[in-house]
Amino acid sequence: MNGTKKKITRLEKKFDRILMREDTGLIKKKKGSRAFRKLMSNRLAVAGIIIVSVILLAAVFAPLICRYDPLKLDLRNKLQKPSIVHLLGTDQLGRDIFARIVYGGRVSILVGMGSALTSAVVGVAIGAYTGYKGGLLDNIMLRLSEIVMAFPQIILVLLLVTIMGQGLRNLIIIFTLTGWGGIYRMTRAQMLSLREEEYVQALRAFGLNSFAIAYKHMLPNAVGPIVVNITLSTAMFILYEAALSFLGLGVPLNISTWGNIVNIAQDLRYLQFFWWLWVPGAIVISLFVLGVNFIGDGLRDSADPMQQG
Amino acid sequence: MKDDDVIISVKGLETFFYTNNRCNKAVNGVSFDIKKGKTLCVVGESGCGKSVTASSIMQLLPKLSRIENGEITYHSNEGDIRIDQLKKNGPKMRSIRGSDISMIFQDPMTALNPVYTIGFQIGENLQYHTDLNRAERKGQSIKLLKEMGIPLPEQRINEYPHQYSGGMRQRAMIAMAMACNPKVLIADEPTTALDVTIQAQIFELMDKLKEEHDTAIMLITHDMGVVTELADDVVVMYMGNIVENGTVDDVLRKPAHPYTKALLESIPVLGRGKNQVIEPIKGSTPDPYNRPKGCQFAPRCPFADSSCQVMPDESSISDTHSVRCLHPMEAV
Amino acid sequence: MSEARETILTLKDVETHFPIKKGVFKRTAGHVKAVDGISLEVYRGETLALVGESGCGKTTLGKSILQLVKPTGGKIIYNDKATERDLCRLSQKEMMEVNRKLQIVFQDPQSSLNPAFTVFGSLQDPLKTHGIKSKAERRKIIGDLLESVNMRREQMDLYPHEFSGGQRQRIGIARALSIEPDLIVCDEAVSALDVSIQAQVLKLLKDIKKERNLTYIFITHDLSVVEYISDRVAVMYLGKIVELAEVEDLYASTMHPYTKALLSAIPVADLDRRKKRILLEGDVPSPVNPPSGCPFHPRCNQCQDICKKVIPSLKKFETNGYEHYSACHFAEEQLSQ
Amino acid sequence: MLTYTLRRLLILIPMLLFLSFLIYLGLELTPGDAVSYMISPERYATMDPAELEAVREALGLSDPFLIRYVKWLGGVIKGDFGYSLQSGVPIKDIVFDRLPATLELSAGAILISTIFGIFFGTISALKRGSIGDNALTLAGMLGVSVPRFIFGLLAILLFTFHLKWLPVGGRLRPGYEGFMDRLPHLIMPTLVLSSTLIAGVMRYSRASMLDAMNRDFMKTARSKGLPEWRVNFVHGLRVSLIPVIVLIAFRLPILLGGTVIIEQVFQWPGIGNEFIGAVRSRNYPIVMMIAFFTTFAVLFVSFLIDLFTALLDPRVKLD
Amino acid sequence: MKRITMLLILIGLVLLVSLPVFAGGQNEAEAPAEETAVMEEGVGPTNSNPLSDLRVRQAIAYAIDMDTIAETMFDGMVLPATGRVPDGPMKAPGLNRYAYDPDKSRALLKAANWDPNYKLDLGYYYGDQMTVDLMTAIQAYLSDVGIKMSFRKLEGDVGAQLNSVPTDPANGPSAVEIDLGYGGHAALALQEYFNVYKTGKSAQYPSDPKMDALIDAINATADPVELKKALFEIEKYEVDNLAAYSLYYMPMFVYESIDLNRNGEIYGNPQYNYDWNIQNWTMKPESNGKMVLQTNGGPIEFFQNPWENPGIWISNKVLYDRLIACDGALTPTHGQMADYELSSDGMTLKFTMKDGVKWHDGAAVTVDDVQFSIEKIILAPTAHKVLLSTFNSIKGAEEFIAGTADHISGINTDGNTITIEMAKLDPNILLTFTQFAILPEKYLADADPLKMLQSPFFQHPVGSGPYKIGKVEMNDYLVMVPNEDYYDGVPKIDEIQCYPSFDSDPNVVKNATAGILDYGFSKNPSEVSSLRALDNIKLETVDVPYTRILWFYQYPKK
Repeated sequence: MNGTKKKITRLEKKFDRILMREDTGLIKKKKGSRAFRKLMSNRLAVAGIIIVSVILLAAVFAPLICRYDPLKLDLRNKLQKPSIVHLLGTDQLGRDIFARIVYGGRVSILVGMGSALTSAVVGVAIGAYTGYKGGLLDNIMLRLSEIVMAFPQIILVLLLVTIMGQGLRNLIIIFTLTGWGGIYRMTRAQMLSLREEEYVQALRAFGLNSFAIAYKHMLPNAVGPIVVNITLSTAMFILYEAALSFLGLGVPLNISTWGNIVNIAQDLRYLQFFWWLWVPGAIVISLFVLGVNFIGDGLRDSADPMQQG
Repeated sequence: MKDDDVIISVKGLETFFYTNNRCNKAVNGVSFDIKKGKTLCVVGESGCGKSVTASSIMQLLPKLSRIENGEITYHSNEGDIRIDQLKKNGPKMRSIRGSDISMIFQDPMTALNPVYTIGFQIGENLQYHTDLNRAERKGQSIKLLKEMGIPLPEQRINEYPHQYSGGMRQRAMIAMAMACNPKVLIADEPTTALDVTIQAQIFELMDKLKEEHDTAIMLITHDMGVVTELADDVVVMYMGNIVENGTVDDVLRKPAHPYTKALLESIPVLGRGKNQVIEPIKGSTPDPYNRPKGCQFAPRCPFADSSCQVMPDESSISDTHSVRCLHPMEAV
Repeated sequence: MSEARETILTLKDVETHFPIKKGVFKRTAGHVKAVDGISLEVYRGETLALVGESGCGKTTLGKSILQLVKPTGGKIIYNDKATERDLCRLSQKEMMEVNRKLQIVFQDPQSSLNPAFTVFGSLQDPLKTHGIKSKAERRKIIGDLLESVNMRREQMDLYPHEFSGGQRQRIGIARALSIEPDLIVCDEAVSALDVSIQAQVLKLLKDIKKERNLTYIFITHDLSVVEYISDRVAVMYLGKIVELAEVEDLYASTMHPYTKALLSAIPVADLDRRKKRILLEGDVPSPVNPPSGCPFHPRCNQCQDICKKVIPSLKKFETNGYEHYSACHFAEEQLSQ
Repeated sequence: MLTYTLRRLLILIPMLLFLSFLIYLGLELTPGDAVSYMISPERYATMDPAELEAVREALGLSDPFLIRYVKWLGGVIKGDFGYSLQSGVPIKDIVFDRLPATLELSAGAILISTIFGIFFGTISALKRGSIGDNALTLAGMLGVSVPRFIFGLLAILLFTFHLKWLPVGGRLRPGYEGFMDRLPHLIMPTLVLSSTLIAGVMRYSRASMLDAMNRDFMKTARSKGLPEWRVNFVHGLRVSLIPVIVLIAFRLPILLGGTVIIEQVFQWPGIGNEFIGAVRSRNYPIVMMIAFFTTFAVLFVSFLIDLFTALLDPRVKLD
Repeated sequence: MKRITMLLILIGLVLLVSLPVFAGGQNEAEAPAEETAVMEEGVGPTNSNPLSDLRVRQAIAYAIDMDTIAETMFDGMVLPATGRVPDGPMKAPGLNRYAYDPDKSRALLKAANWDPNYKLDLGYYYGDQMTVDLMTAIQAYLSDVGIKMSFRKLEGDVGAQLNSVPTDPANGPSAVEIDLGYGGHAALALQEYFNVYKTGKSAQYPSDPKMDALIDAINATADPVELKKALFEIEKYEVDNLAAYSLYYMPMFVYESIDLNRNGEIYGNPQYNYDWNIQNWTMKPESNGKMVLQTNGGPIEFFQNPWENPGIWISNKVLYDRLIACDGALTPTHGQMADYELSSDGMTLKFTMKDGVKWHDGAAVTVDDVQFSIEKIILAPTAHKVLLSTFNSIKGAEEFIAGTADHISGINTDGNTITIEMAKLDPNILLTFTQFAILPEKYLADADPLKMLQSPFFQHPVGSGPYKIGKVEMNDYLVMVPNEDYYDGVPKIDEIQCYPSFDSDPNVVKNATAGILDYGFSKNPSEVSSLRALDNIKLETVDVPYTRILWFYQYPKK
């Protein structure tokens, strides 16, 4: 029996381990949500959660961890290299870069998450109802979303920025206006498939009103993909904020945001000779987006019962 | 050595699944024989391990599973081949698959590749197991389709699966499986997705093929009616074990295992009238990750006692009939 | 059977057609005639089975009765002892009242319960909508219901994934019962269950019916189950009823070749009743382009010229003292075969 | 097929109408007009309102909003796409002048990202859980997480200033206008643009391939005794391609949006650059037409992709 | 799943609520309310706008440490300003510098009863980082003395937002929203610096009879001595009164590749035309022996009109010639296309065209072209103000503009001479003709002066300058080649290549670094800092300052 047995692979070893534990009765029925456990067993997702939490906490508790006021100018000490005094050095106005990044995170994350949440609220509210109800309203919203989505988003954003002007609140509104389409369509698709579920038909057979069916009974079952979508659009909007800053149309330059910090790299002199002005910002932005994407992917995997691991 | 008419013998097969860091002992010590030119029906409820057994024979198990123990022997013309010792997708295994042992699946809609024509998919089988050239393969495919009762095969060979109706798709599947005249045809619930009138057609076809080609058929089903109509031998499975094994007469007329008996009594039978008495089996199938100790059926069995805490051995009732129970039913 | 049977539901020429849109401007190019002119009476207290193969329109008919799918034609008159109302012409509010009396049990135990809610959560909203305002009262009612389907009261706080298929199906039945309906449409209610569970549910349905004096419309493709549970059977083919009879009568004196073929095709789990199968050729034709004349004629082994031209109507016969309807030009000849 | 094509094209009309109206309205709401951009702020202050009005009048800016819109629309219907407010050059000429540049860039990026994305994604799926798979997944994630302009600037820093391999930007140099001369200019923008796209395509084709690998017909193919490569590539890959192609179609708007940034970074004289310039200078006719063209292009290409999907997937009937 | 969702939503909400609260960290610190002795200086507010109080304006001026800013932020590139007029002979002596004195500033504010909660709104229009940095610095300095200030880049109709003049020039209300404005001012003629304050011309400065009188004085004379006196007076009045606060002078910088050799030709004000003799410049030849000058300013859609920004585009400098040449300080030196004669009272100017002055197409430049050009520009409202003001002073100009005369009666031609008679004195008349490009009548006769740029001429202009158009690929490049007929000798550089990249465009530095920029000029300090770091580029500071100003909008707000 064993003579011809193939070499033991990594997988086989894993199998043996599971089998042994199963036989000795070590594996008990686990408590808690299966999805949650699965998320926690996804190494990248955990890394993402750690990265994002660290940056988030730093931003929220910025006054506790920053020695300097991010707005405090020190013209005589501008462009200082990273040192003990200034952890990441100072910028062209002598502001502490570490403090700027930490405080900038507040605005950038607010823009990213706020826009993602508001567009989710809009998209889900419309998508859930029209997706369930169908009919003319559904048709109109579908066409509308097609128009919004057929248009290159950044171009639409640019148009809106010129119309509405720059500013934090405007940016969130603009991102919402341009970003609701994706989540709307996803919610709608979810509702379309949920609509065929028999419990929905049963509720209709009881004569429940459409709002209750759509929002109370169906929506909770579409929440998985919606959360994934919110996560991923948070990442997207943070990148958009940076891109808009690059084009000079983002949040006004006097407010520290990650985009505005990194934007300085457009100036070749800073790009080439004063790396500390933009490299830390670029790293933080990329790390945060990476972390959020990790979480989003992890959530997607854990919400998907098809994938086993 | 087994008698000559056995084509595949399975002995003590154990196949476990390892998903989500748990181990499911889907097939836990199963032994039976498939005989030449006979139909073996494997019957059981969902999750009893009948499909896994079939997949084990074909070595078509998913990645996160493996055959732990046991022997699967294919008694070929060139001598015995231990299938369980072959490399999963190695050349030897591949030369057996589709040529000596073929398989058809439950839902022909998903089992056929939607983007290739039926002709292409049948031709593929011929391409890898025969020396026929392209034109000959096409001719052979048309012949096969005709034999399966598909009208206008010359035309339909160029059609895609979605252009076929459900019954026709299953016929095409069978044509594909029969392309190289296999010794054994494993049919995994081939008619579950079909209507009864179509099911009758498919069974008729399978019967005909069995007669004409002397093919052994391993038919997996959950329907006792199907067993009654088609089987020569019957294997009843419950939670990864064979609980009863015998000829169709043995098992249906003199069910020895309480599970078999209960199963037969719980289904309404056509023709017995409106007032027939059916007796439900109490409880439900246990969670495979939380199996009862000993006899798997014990918690639902009206005859169970404390001795059933130990897995009973297989015991013979007659030459052809065996049962895995400490309290086998008296023959009626 | 007494002659003075009270009708609870009368279907008159019910049609449910789904349009097929084609062309540049999405003109309606044709219709899927899922339900095509069905007239039927359902009597209070009986179990009427609708049988047929997939695509024959039986499920659509069931949903049309509850207005889950809007019928495109005909009348469905519901008689709640006091009034007779055409369900197709009721406003949403009126329909809600009727919904108290008409309920449905679905096929798939996987999707019949909302995975996001506990059993109590799933079942309480219908009660709320139908006027039971106090939570304690709702808990009591749901507890009682669970007990009536042989489950435990405490199980109302569990989520659907904690139940087996059979239990879920029983909860589905409990839900249908929750507002004390007169009539329940059972849409393939046992088809997706394992054999050992099927019996439990069948028995439960039969017991509940007796207890509560319910009327069932039992939709299924399984004639064995039909024989066990129903009083009368309507056999459907391509959106039409081809035969309608008391259950024993249907099996004993089949008057339509399709019913015959159907009966013979069913594998019977009884070695002593093995029989010769009547094989039908081909598949069920598409309901978009039903064949001319008798819809069954292309597959019928007794097809005559008239069958290809004239659509047979559902004619009333009498066999063994019962009413027996058949839509075959040669219905009486069938008896003698 | 023909009717489907016709219908799709007909649906485009109201969509484009609506869109054009929205954009026109939007631009109307923006502060300022072409005049205030044509004249420097310092001089603007010293001009009489009457003088300004004269300039506006001459440029056709003083009509009421709706009349201007209808005029513009009438022109478009007659095939007259209008003229740049500032130079009077027919917009058709401007757009067709810029279009090749953007097409070059996006075609290159699509090509690269499709080929490499599908290749890496498929490999990743086949070797699921391996170290290579993890590395590719990580790289892909990085690709979508780093702001694109950072990529661009880093590329310039590396390839132009440190290695001195590639030109800094632009598309044409006097006397060097053949394709081979343009190629060095094309390399960086194309690669940077495709980097994020590759990541997306890769992630998606990996998921799609994994999905295909779980399908029943793969088991059927194995049960026929086919070798693994044939099972994976002939059966699995082919089916997994369909949703990937659809995804690429959906990404087209993103791609066009992406070119805006890339064209800025690399001074690429394409549509995106023109658009930004026109938006900033309130050159309505140009903004309108570019918005129009891009939307039309996106809708049209997605329609082509539909047709293409129908070719790939026999199940899709376009009626 | 559900749990994670709840958690995420919760975190999201908490953050949404908390971030703006915490984002308060970015707000300016509260000003310390220190007491200092009340100063005697200044007068009270003239209207409800606190900025109409001179003490407030002075407080702002004293609060900004321009010396430090110039030294650090600008790396010493700029000069802290005292008044509008740049240092030089026309600069009045003894002007108040408003040197950094935060204590004085606070005291002034206290005296003016400054409301510490009042928030000033500053608007600017430059898109570069350095401007933002400067605004940030000003914000910080003002905050330090207790003035709240926010700033924003104006988008859209910038001119209207900055310079809309109130209908009532005496009492307002202000036609603009902002309180402070930041911008630049360079003057072709010094009068330009102050003409903006004239009643009915200013969006910021309410009608002031004294200022009007001073303005009239500087426009009334062409005599240098009198002009100087008048200028000194108005300079002092402007600074003392802080009509606006001049922050600093930004010199111009010319950058050149080390391969370029001017062969001794002069540097001058690169925004305007001067006699730079480009035909004598040489470049280090390329491998094929060709001398190629690469520069920026290539056209994107059309060639800029030389009448709007006379010399800012290199193409305008080299494609067209003027009637009079001037030196780097814009002092007229000699005739270029024509010899000239100005009568002693400055009221008659006579040009005699030189022989051999030809258009690029070979035709001779005639006096008719000159007459045509004047009669065209006078109808083009977007043309440069100094030019227009000269031409509007010609006898008969009014009638011509009103349409009652076919020609300007003050212009008369005879053979190859043209005589211009003025209706009133214009001190800048010669200066005008050093900047005024003559355009060929035959190509532009039908062009609408209101939309000159839409004329096909500006797709491929024909001039009489040392270079002519070789090849244009709009938005890609422009190639200019020597004008073989040029009357001052054939230019030596074989080809001028222009790429479309402009002042304040980050691509300038990239291109210079990559060696595809051989010549250009900049008034953008960050650009200059970057260019200064390059080995292949040499920088030349041109003493042509560009005054950067902080405007006080003193009209009462609506």
